Amino acid sequence: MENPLLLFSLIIFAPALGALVLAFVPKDKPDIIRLFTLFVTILVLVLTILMAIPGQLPVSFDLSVDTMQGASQVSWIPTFNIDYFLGADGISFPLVILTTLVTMLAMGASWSITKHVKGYCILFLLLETGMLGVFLALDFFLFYVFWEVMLLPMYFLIGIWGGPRKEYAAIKFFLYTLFGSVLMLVAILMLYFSSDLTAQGMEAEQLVAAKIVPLQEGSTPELALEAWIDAGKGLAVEYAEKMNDPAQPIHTFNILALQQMGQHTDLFGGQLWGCSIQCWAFVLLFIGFAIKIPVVPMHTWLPDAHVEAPTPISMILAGVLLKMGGYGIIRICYPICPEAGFELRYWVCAIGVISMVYGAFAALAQKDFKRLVAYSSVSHMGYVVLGLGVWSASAGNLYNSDYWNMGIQGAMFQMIAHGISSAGMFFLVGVLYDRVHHRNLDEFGGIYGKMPLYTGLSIVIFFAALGLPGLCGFIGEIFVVLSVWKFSTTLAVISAAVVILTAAYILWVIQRVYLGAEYKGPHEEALTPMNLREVSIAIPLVVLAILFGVFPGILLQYMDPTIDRQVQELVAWQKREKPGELGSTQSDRSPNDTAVSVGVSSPEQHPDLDMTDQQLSLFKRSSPDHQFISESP
Amino acid sequence: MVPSEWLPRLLGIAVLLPLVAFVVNVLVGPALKKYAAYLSTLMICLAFVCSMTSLVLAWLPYHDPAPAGHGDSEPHAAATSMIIPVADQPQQAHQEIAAYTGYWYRLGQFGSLHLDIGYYIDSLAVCMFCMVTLIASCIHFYSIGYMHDEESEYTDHEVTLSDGSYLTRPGRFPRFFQYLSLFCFSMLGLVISGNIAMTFVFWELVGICSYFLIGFYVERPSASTAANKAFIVNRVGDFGMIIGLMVIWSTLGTFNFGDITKDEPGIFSLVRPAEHQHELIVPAKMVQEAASEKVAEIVQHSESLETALSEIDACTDDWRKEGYGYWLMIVAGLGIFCGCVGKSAQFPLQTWLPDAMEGPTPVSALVHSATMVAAGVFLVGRFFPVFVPEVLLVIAVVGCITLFMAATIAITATDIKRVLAYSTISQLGYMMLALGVGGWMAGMLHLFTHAFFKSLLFMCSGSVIHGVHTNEMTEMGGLRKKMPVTAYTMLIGCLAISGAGIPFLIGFSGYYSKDAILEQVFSFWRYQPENAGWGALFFLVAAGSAGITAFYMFRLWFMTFAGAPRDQERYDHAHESPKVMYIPLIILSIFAVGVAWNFFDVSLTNLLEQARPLGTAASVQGEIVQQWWPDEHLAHQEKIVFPVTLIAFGTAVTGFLLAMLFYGLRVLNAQEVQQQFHMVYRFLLNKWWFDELYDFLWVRPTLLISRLVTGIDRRWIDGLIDGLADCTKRFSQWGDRWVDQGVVDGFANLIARWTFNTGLSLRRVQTGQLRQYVMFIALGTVAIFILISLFWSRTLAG
Amino acid sequence: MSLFEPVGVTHYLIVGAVMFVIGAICMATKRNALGILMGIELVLNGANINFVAFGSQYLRTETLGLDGQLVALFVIVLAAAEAAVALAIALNFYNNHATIDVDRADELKG
Amino acid sequence: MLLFTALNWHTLFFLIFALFACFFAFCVLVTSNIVRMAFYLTLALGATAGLFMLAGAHFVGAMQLMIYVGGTLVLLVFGVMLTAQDSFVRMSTRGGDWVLAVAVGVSLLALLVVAAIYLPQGEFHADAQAKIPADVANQTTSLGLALLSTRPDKLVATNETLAAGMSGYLLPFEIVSVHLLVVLIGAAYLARARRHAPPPS
Repeated sequence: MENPLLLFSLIIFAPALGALVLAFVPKDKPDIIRLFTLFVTILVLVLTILMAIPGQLPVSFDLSVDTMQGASQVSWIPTFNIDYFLGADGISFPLVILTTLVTMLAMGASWSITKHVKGYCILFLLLETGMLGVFLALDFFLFYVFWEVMLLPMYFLIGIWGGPRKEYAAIKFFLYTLFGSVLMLVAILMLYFSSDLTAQGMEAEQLVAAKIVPLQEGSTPELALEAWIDAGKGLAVEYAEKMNDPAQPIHTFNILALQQMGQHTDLFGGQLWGCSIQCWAFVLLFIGFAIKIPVVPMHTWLPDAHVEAPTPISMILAGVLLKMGGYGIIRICYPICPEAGFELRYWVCAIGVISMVYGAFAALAQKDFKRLVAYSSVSHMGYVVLGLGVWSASAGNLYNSDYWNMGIQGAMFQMIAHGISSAGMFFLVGVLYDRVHHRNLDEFGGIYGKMPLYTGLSIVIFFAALGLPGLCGFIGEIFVVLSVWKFSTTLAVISAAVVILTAAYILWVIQRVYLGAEYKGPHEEALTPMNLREVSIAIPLVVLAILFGVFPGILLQYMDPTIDRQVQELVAWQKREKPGELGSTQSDRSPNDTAVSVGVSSPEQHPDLDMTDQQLSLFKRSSPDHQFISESP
Repeated sequence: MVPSEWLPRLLGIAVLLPLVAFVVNVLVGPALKKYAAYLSTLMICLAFVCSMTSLVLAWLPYHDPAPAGHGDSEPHAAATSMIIPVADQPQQAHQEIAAYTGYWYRLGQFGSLHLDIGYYIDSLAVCMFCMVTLIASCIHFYSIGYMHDEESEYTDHEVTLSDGSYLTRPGRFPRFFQYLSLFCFSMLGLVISGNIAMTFVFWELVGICSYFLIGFYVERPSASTAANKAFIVNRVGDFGMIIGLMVIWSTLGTFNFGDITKDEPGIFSLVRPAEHQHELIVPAKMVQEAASEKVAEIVQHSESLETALSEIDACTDDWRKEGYGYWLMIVAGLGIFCGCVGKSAQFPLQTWLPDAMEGPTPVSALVHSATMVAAGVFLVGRFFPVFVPEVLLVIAVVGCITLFMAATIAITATDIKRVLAYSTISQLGYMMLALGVGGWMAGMLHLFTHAFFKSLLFMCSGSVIHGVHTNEMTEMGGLRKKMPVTAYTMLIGCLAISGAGIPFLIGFSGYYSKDAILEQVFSFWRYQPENAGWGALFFLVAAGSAGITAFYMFRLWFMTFAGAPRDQERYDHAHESPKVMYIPLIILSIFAVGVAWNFFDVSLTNLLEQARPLGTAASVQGEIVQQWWPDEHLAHQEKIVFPVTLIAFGTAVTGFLLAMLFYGLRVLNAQEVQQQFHMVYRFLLNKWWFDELYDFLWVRPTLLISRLVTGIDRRWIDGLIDGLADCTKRFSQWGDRWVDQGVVDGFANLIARWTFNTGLSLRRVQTGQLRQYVMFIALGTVAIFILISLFWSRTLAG
Repeated sequence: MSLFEPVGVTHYLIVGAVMFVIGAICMATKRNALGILMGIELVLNGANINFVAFGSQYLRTETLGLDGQLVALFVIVLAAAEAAVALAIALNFYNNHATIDVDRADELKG
Repeated sequence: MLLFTALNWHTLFFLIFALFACFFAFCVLVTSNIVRMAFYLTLALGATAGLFMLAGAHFVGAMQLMIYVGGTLVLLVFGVMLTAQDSFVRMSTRGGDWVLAVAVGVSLLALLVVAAIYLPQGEFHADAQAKIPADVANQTTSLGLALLSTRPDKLVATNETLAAGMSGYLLPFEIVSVHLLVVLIGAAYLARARRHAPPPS
């Protein structure tokens, strides 16, 4: 286990192995199958958590390191320089833990699945493998492979174990995501074929940063590069012979290397149909990820998928899959295509804000409980996009990147928080649905009296989603919202207004479902209190919601260094490439201009201002106030 | 005890004790049954002890109260000092405000910025602690009595089930106290919070507590609706507050009130730097933010960032003179004030407070009169140094409108708690008005006095309701004999709120605070160099409303306790409340009488004076509005005090007499008046039709938009997607039919058929005749040779 | 050609060609299996003549050397073997069909 | 007499043997009696052996006589006798077949002859006959050596590229011998008598 690659591979493929084992378990023992699956998920969770605690494993996550940790690779398809390249940093690692946690809880919630348990569990484990792979892969090709691996089981899980309109929902989900991933593939190839490790600007430093050249302690990048070339293993040979020959590029899928190229070379600057390559790549990638997030108007797969999917799948869908979009944007879009990201920053933020408002409004009108929660997801993930997009560092504020840093931290936190709260919400909805088999909000009410514990837990989770201080939802939202003003006043005001709508729909749903005198729907007799399994699933979510709400530092300490570094790099790039360009806030500078006009024109409007100023100064000295009073009638 | 060490500890403990009670109650509350209540009560009492310790042992010994007359609002003191001591201003400039600030732990760190959970303790905070914990303790005791029927099965007579029976549910005694404890924790946290963000956090928490407490009777639709209304309306205010936070955060880069260290100054010292004699200026960062185009130009044209920085610093003053950033100051101030408007139920967000009376009466006493709603005023006071004159004017206007509107509505209300609710709104309006016209001390003082007498009034009304099981004053009357303690404590409350007192000599607590407010408004009017219209309006409204206040308070008292009972049956069942309920009444009534008195220079005013924000004791002049905010000391001259005291006294007496005539002696008939002014009456009875207006303006459009949005989703986006899918399907069917089956398959079949036929035809060649085969071989040889010789020979030769 | 000048490869080749063609026609006309065998022998002989001719030093300067003769030898040997096998087949055919007429052996026709 | 001395005996004998071979081969073709066919074939092959000798391949000629005339033909004659019932002794072919076969054959013949004539002629060794006796002496030896993988006739060539040619025919020799064994066994297997041969009708 000394080798991080082994550990990561174990984390990723342990579920797949579990699925393999399951294949040999007779299908007439559902409980054994479920328990085994749960065991596997718990195993993976424990592994990741041990990694999170320093010193537990030989390879543990180091809070002080801001670069990619345990990044190690073996060549996979040498012809195209495709590596089996894994690693984790402050951006991906929390999401990995979230994934394993939510998966474990979702498996706990899967006891209500009674149809084809074996197939379900196998697909479930494969899904986990895919998700973990997406978060840990550092090779673009590998990333794409895992992306698709994650997509397929989801399709079957919705399409087989779903509700009445499951086929429609599954196909819709599949097509949407596939559309996105096709665009992504196009972008990946564009980047790959315009990448070149030997290009001007890819110096030793960049190669080291891309983890291509191993850097020993106390050695300089240059020396490391020479040592690497002399060692002449793997890529080094090719590099050595093509090093001084611009005609022979070395293409790469290495995400870190692509980031370095995007920021230190002009490889992606080539024009294509009147727009730079990285502009195209950014747009394509962004659409791909935006569908996953999802943002308006590419969100309509979400409500259907959620409504039709079984409870545990909804948990995973909302808790983990949506995060992949945000992860992709922060890990791929911005570092690889900084220029496009800089040019399009206002669009990204606007999209985020639109999703926030749109989702909140839509949630307000829903009659179906799950659909409402789904739309709340749209609204909440809008915060993520907004936070990632606030490129507020500009010459106008001396490239002060702290607010952008705050926005990204808020977005990351929001992802985790939403992973907890939305998973919890879907689970709680599922608990209710398992009992009364309907989700019509108008037919609930009075649950408070029948299931007090359940109501208590639900209210905590729902308030976490509402963004109540002291619960996890608040931190992310407030960080994001506070960071926006520096970027754009208009967007800031709109995004702040969303808190009203959020409160409105959450409180309204609480009133309609939990409060009230009596239950109005069918199967009233089935409303029994939560059983132990359900409680033990809900409790961790509640505890985490409170813990992260009160001590966000626990979570932020993992992300902080990495996000700092990334933001610093991008701002450094901006200073190099876009010297003195103003932030995108010209478009809504108008209020300030009015302020200027007021400030400047006030003397003309009030010619007696200077006189009053005199009086003011007099009063400052406060000597002649009696004479003034004596003047006054 | 050294304040810098002990104040944070003691008050921190005081904050945490109720939280402990809350957690324990949440976890094992139902098991504890009534002991849960005792636990919460014990904790809040301990918190009160901590607060008093910190006041008496940690604060007073180290900060001797300011000398009487300095910022003292007592008229006899002010009357004696004919002239303002000239020495005040320089003293003001040099003195350091006594505040202890720091942080406990860090929420987030973003480059150079950070968000903390910290504390900012000055005499205001300490006094608030004592006030809150005292009232809360009283109300805890009171609630033990008031809520006792929640200890067992509870039958809710306001909820009828579908089968016509009343709802019967298990009692929620522990839960009530768990909410109370959570509220106390949040309220104390709000008071002690060291930065505006933390304030916002606890702001929301008290909001949610009030949500729970208003909706305590979850089975009542009215209750849950009122709870939602309260929270959502508060959110509207918070929306503004968030904007204010955004401005402050993104321009000043800090939320701290005070300077935690010298090199990271807090908001106060940023907007009122010591080198400017604590005069309000636009901070440099704000100016640069507003002038970011100019900054950008400089950065672009200067070769290095250092030179750019120096150049920017050079230009900042000019930009400030040009007015850059002033707008941001206004926005920040208004934003923060929006939050206060929501929380303190000021116009136009006042509609939630009356509905909030759905909660149990102790809640109304604690949350919706004394503490939470006062938090808005507290925040305005806390943030006072940041408000530019324009903002102050807005505050004054809002307060003025609110106090008048609420007072008028209170005249017609018949629900005893709603009368008190409107009077609360009105009194909060007074405080806002006072702050708006620059009377920091007046506002804060009224905050404290009002807290005591209003909670007293509410608890009395609760005791009445507990006795007669109704809120309607039209069904009460003559209860003085049945419940004397309640009656007379409530009388004290009424006197206090209507500011009764012997002019220039002594009075109830309300007498001092209300007169201080009126004096400040009056001086605001009198000292205006020109266009004194605002001042005049403010003063007339305030003075008139003081009379209205006296009128509706005594209307309430007479209708409830005096005269003959209107509902004999209820009267017969009426009974005095148990000790646990009326002893707190007595305690509170004592404070309602004497909280503003001066004992050997230790008076509330002197204590608060120590917390007066630096530089606010100076006259200021608006930049945009041509108004003039006189120094608060100017309000203590006889030429101000004398007329105001008389006016206030006169109006109060007028109100009292009117009430006496209408409801005490009943020589005048209120009904007649109602018929005479029925338009006005209905206007007031419907609360100025604010609910209807908002429903029309906001609620319906929102729901409409949401339905619209869903329609867009279903029809357009999904329609588009499904349409696309359908087109694709049709296309592929077409392609399948024509291209695949027609062309591709046809071609394949064609080849197959052709091959088959060829095979058939060749089949005949395979005769099995050996000799024939030989012939073929020979022929083939010949043919090949011929071919070779014909075609390939050239190339081979070549 | 005349009797007074030496023969060249061509003459041998012609002789070989004649025997080859006669053998081929023989195979093509005889109905008797053994006749066909004899045709084969003739064909092989024709081929052998060519080999030998190319192999001899008397006829051309550039020769195959010993290779010609060696290949001829191999051909002879293999011809013998082939004859044995073919004869065995023929006898088998005769045993099974009681005839030696190849025209009757057309079970494998398409 | 001058004509007699100038006569090229080599050519003369060539003509004789060639005519013999062609004539008897033709007889094989035209006769329809299987037994005569065998006889004519013997003569034709014998004549061919003579041609071999004339070409200087004495050993091959000898082999021709011994294996063909002495072996193969005996075998054929056995076959003839085994199957020689009068119904099969003379089997006539239809005229059509004849026409076809001859046409094809003639065309093939023309082809081959043309090819043979166009073949480039090497110049004639003046002393060819002179070398013959010396040749005859060691020819057999060199053949034997060649079969045992040495090429005495190529030892003179020092060119490396010919080294491949230097190696003889040991391997083919072995293969052929094995092949012969297989053939013998196979022949024996195929030809073992079966009792159920129907009586000739």
